[in-house]
Amino acid sequence: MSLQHYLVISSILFSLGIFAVLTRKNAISILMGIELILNSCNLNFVAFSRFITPAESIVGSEVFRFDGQIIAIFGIVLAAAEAAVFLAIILAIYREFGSIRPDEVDTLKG
Amino acid sequence: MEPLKNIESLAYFSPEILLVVFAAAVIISDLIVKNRESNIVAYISLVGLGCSLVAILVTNSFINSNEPISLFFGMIRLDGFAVFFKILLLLATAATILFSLRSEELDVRLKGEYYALLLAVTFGMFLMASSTNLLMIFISLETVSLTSYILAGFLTHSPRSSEAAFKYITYGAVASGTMLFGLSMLFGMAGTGDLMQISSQVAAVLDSGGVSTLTVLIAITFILAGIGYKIASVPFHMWSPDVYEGAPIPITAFLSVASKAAGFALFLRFFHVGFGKPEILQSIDWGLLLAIVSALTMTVGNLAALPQQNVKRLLAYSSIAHGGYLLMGAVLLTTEGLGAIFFYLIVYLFMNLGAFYVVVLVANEAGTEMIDGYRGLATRAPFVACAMAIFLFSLTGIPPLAGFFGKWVLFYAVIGEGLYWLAFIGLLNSVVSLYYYARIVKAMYLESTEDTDSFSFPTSTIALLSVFVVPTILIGFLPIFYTLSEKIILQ
Amino acid sequence: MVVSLISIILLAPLASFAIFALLGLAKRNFPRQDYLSTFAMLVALGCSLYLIQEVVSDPKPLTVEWLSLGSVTFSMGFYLDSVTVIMLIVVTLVSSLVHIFSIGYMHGDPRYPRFFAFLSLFSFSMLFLVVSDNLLGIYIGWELVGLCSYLLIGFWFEKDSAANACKKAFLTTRVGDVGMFIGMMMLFAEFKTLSLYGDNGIFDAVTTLESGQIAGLSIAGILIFCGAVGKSAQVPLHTWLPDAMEGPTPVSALIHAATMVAAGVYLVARMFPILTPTSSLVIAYVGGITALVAATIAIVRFDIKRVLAYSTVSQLGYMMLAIGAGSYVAGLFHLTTHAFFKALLFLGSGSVIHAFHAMHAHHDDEHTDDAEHEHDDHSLVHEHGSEIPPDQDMRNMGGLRKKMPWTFGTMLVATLSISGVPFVFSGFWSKDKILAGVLGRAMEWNSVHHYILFSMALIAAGITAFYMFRLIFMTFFGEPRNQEMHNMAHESPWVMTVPLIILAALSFPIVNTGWFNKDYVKPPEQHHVSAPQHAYVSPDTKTADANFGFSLFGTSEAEAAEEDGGNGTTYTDDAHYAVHKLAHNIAMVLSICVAGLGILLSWMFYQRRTFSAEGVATTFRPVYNLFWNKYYFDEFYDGVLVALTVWKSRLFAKFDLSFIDGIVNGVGKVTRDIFAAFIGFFDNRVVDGLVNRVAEVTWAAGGRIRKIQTGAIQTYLFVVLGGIVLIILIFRLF
Amino acid sequence: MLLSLMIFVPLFGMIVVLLLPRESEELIKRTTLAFTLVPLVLAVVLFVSYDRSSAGTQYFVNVPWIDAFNINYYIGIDGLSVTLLLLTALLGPICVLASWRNIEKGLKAYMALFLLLETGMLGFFAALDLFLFFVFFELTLLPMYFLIGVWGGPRREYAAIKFFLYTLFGSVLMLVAMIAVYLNSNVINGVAEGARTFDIPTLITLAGTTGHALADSTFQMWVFIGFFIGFAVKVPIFPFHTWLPDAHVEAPTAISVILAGVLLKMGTYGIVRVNMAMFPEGLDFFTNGAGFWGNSLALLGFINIVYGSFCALAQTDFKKLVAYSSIGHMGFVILGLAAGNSAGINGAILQMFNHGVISAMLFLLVGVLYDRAHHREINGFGGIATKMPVYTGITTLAFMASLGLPGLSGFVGEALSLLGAFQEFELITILSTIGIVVGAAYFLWTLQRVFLGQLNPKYEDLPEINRREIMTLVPLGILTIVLGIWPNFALDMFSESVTNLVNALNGI
Repeated sequence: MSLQHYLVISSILFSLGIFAVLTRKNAISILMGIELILNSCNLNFVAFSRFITPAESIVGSEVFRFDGQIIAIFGIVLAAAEAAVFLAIILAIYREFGSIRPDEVDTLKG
Repeated sequence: MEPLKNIESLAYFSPEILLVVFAAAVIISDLIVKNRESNIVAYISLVGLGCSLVAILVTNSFINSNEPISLFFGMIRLDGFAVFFKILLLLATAATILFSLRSEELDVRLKGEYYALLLAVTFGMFLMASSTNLLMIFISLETVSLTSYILAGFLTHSPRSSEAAFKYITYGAVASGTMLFGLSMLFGMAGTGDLMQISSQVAAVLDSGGVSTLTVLIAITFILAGIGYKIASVPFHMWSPDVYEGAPIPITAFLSVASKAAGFALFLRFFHVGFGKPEILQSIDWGLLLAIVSALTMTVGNLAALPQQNVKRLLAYSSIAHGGYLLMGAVLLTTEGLGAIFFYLIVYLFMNLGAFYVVVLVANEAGTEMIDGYRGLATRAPFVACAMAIFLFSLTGIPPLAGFFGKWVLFYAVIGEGLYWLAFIGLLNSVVSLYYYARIVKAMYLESTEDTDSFSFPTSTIALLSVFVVPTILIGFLPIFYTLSEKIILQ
Repeated sequence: MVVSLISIILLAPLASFAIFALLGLAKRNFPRQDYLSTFAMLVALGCSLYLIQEVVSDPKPLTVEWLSLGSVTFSMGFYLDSVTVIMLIVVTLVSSLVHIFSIGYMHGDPRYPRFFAFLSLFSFSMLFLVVSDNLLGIYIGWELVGLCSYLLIGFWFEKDSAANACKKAFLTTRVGDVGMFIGMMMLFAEFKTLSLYGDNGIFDAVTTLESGQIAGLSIAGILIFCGAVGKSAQVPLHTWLPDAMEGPTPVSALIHAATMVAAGVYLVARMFPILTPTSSLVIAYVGGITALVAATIAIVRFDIKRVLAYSTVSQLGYMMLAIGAGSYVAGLFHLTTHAFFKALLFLGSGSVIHAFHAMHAHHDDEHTDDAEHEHDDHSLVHEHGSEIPPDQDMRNMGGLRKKMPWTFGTMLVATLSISGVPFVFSGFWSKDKILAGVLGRAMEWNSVHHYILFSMALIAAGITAFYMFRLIFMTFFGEPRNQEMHNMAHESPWVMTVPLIILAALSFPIVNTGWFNKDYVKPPEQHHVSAPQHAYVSPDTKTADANFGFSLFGTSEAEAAEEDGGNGTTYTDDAHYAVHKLAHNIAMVLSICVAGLGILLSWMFYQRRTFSAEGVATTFRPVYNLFWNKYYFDEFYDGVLVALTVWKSRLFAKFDLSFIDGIVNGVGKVTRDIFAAFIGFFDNRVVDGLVNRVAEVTWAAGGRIRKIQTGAIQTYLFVVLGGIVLIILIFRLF
Repeated sequence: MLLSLMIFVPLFGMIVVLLLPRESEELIKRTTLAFTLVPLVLAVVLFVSYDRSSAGTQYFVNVPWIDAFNINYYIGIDGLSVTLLLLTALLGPICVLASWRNIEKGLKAYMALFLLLETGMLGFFAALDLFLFFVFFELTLLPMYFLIGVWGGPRREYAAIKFFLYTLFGSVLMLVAMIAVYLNSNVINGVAEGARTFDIPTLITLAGTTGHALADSTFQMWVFIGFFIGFAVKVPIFPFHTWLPDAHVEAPTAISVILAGVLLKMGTYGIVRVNMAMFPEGLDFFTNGAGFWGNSLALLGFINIVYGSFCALAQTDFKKLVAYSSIGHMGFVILGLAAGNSAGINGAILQMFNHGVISAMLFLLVGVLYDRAHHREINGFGGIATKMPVYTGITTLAFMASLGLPGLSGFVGEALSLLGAFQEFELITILSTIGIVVGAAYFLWTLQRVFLGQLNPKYEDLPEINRREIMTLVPLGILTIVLGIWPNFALDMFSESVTNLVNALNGI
């Protein structure tokens, strides 16, 4: 598998995420879309890190730097946090509006 | 100079650390203190801000401006630029806390969390102002966002607040996601997260033909979406009116000033350091892009503000417009431009926060955020009305108020680069803006109301208000502020 | 010495006015303003009499720098030549007499002191005008007298007629003044100065003009003359003068007969050196036409003051004609004689009016009563539909000669004088001099123009005699037409009769022709007037010496002045001598004939009633109507000019109204007219309209942008995506 | 020093007034009066002690203010500015007296704002640093907005915002032009060297030096336009004039006086100070240039004159009539300035001063009548003269002065402007004289409708003008007469400066 394959996949994920976010009529599925987007990014990072990060020699032995992977881990963490907050807010929304359809939450406008 | 290792970095990291410590302290003390009415937590957090301010100044004294220090293996950097923004943000936060003390819409039971979150946000913003690594940028951005989402939705049992939070998080998540994707592409091209090296790396790749300009363009645009959402620039501004309207007023004030400022810090560092390099500029005309964006931003903001009836929302749009003005300074990333932005941010801090404070007060007394609520304020609370008038006219940019001088330096920078058209748009916009600002003044001074019982404010309020009024009048006349740019050129 | 004298002449009246004004601010009055003003005038009179022999010494006693603007400077100063002195004396003399007369006439008027204050102010302005040595000074005095005439015509401002009249007077004259001002601007642009005399004065400068610039000079001259047209009530700007009779009669005597209206003639005389053949001819013709028109109108008036007013207009036309035709001295001579006898006539009529007035209105409530009476006596004057105050209507008079002998006597003298009855009366000499001058030039140049002018003058002379005697007959002879008014009539008190007598005395040549002796009044050189055929020689200097007057009536300095040229050069050329001698004789004969004819006719009409005036009127109805309606000048002005102005201003007003009704009314009404369409266009495009439109558009844009803010989060996200794509696309295209 | 004192005494006065208790109105009034009298005294001192023989700026103070942009607090006076300073300082106390009785609400705020306004005006006329100049220029906006908006008539809100928007629009263009000038102030032959500057005298010299960026004719033309529009709104010059009638009609008497007396002059003063002195090339294009543009400035003057006069003729509101009349009279100023020769410019400046005095009188007089009859409908009066002879007298004086009766000040300025203009633009000037006749027409017509004729029974017991009101009018009346008889009294002050200006324009 070459870098391209990963990139293609991640781009597809990203697009799907965007699509979901734009079209879903349910807050939960929007959240899912968002998760897709974030994960596509993580995938990118890892892939890039794996393929093109230049190796540098530390004390003679070949060691790879894991920048990308680290970023990905942070990304996952943040995604989780975001999901948590999102869900909490959806709860509040449901309490106030009795629905979690995003297009019904539009009292603020103009 | 060589980036410092983690342990030795800590000393320079003390301001942020202090913030975190005090955030914890706030929560704990909140658990201890039984009396819901006491504002002890607020004062603790204020103390925290104080300490962190001191720490900033101390650490600042270690460094000399022309040789900044990078900490944590170059994750973040401590330079004049960062220090400036940190102080700015501290002031904004302090103001917000003071507003919150006066605000009556906040739920007394959640004080602890509230102030803790505020400190957390500030912490995140500190990172935004100083991060020099893609990873750090992303983390700081997310920290700020997540906490702000909660703060925006902090009013329990208020549909508006919840809606605001919902829109905010949805919008924010997508935007930051997009940005992250852009970052990943950038990372892929450069092979490093270090902002200092990215530009040169990307340039190299471009030259070697490894990637096309289009890729770079897409990456940058994605990132722009993330940053643009923070500074609410067209077309990434649409969340802000709704969120500002829904959020508790102190938070609105905070978002409109602090998070905008932090956003600009990030923006400037990213583009100026990351992509201010000529070779990148050649391939894509960033200047024009930003010019158009800023023109659109201020125009949209002002025009949309014209018909608003809700003062909070009106100010939201006006703050979008001001984002546009600020962007003018960033168009060509010249020293004058930066200086102008710094100067304008200071001015904006005072006048905008002041205006929002008045909104808080009126909301408390008259119980409304609508313009009608301001009828006859001149007779009911002369000083407050006068202060509001000063803030609004300063926002318009009428001499001799600070706002004028702020605009002056901005337009000076723009015209200095020969962008007359942008200057004209900006100036025409400020004429338009007069109209809606004046509507509030009109309501306060030229219209009368049936109930003429005067509002009574404690001296503390008046004092705080004058803390905003005085600079709004004076800053323009103090030469020192005009020379900031020389002190805080970022490397 | 001279300077101080002139200063006194000027300051005395001014001071008396100043006292009134300052006390006025404190809402008080000087106890005897009337005596104060009169005294001031007498002082001035004394000084001016003293000045007679001072003349020769130095024509420019004083010049001060009034304005200094770096390169150009405007200087003010006095100029004192024979003409100045004569004018000074005329003005001060008449003014003093009028003052005295007014003490009686205005007695008991609620604003008695103010009247005298205004008279003083007027005298000051008039004198200032007379002594100024530069156009600017003249213009200043010129406008000030205008102001005073405005104030005095409107003295009884409660009468709407008076209020209208004063406004009309000011505006009409102002029109002329603007012309004059433009003329001044032309001269200034050319010569960079407005001083007339002195080394680099205008008169000095004109001598150096080449023939190429004469056209410009003519225009300038004519424009300056416009001022005179306004002030001296020449056609077509004469209409204000008759209306000005709304003012108190002494005012009419002083301002509208003797002095201010004569100022026009004085101005033209002053500008004599810059007159060119063209401008002279224009002036002459305007004068001639005026003389005729006014005279014909005068025939059919019944208001005694109106008759005199038109006669004044006609006489002024005479003077203009004279100066236009080059008879400088004659013109000024007629000016002086006319000043006296016309003042006399007015004061006389005043005394008559006063006599009648006493019966139905006591001065205390003068105005209101007048207003009423205009309605009460309407029936009485109705047949002609004009509102003549009954006490001025000659049809109420008649047979007054027994009632008021002094008034009658004096007025008769004046009438004889104005009708040019030989040789006893000054009017004869001056008028005859004019006729002679014109005819002389006509024959000398055998120019058609001057023949025409001569005939005009002659006819006018005849008509003058006719209507003046008509006045006398209707007023003093015959049977009282309105018995009860007649019974009330009485001779006026001495304060009023004495001035009449003095003036009557002045209507005899012996007194006032004395000034026009050879080395006293010298016509200035006209550098650009040259005869069509050959070099020009001033007719004045050449009008023949030997004539009836001389031979029959002992010595008359006036004639002696002619023996050798007024400009001192002893004249030798026999050809011209012959011409002018002949001219003079013919003129004299003719003038006597026409005068006699006029008097005879009026005697037949109004005394012996051989023909009935009514009969003639009916037979020549159209002509009569023309005369009666004053050639429809007023109708013309009201109809056209006023309408135009008002319409225009309304238009401009629309111009400023909000744009909607701007389109609807403004454009809708006047689209026919380019101008209007233009305005209409501007109306909605530029002024206010545009601004409002911009505001609207902006506002609308604001509203539209709001629409985008639907409140649905996903639209926002769409916008984000769209934005990103758009940006990328844009930058790919570049 | 003297000058700075004069400028900032009112500001200090404002602070003092703000500290006074709201209830003690008499005290407030007296304090304000005192603080307006001080500048008057100082102005007189300056006027007398100003060295008339030398045209140079005197009494100048120059201390650095904002080094970053080389902005200095640089003030000084030449003949022109000292004359207008005198006018401003004179109108100050008069206006305070004029507002003695008829300000019902918020007297304290009113007086405070008024003092602020005065500082702005005084500073504007004294400023020699372009930036300072602009700041002072704008400083008058806010107080004016409130003074009209709060204490004005029924449609005050509209009038106030209209005034504000128009002026702001103008000054925005001015700002751009100003920055442009500043940026080019150190460019010689295309290379930037040395520091940029706002220093007006320096800029004037720079604009004269060949090869300097400021001397470039096209540049000058554009900058000229920028500044000109900015000032034209203030003057006001057609078509930017429509704010004036509204503002005047709504504003309280004293404010109308200031508006007509001083604020309008700020526009023309700016034109002289900046447009003419600094951009001779630009001026040349609009006054001597080829074709239409060569006549444009004079044309604007002409339009103002005729247009204003005819509009005035059409008014039935006394105050609106006066407002339009001042549009007409400012037209003469523009015409005179367009002439660009000594007669024209001197006349224009004199006209500025005189119009300041006369229109102030007129508005005061309107105010007097309004305070008594509570309406301004010209046709609603009639025969007032019988009841108020003194008032009528003074009004007649003012009217006559305004319609340019020789012997009164109005004439001299008008005549000189026309004399000057005629040498350059014959036809336009001749057409402009229409304005003189129409001017006479509407004033006399008004005089007739308001004062003459039968007394309107409604006003049987109309009280005569009182001592305070007379006090406000007398000094102005005296000025009109004195300047009419002896214009050199004022002309001396600035004729030297004007001569220099003219020489500069003629390239001598």
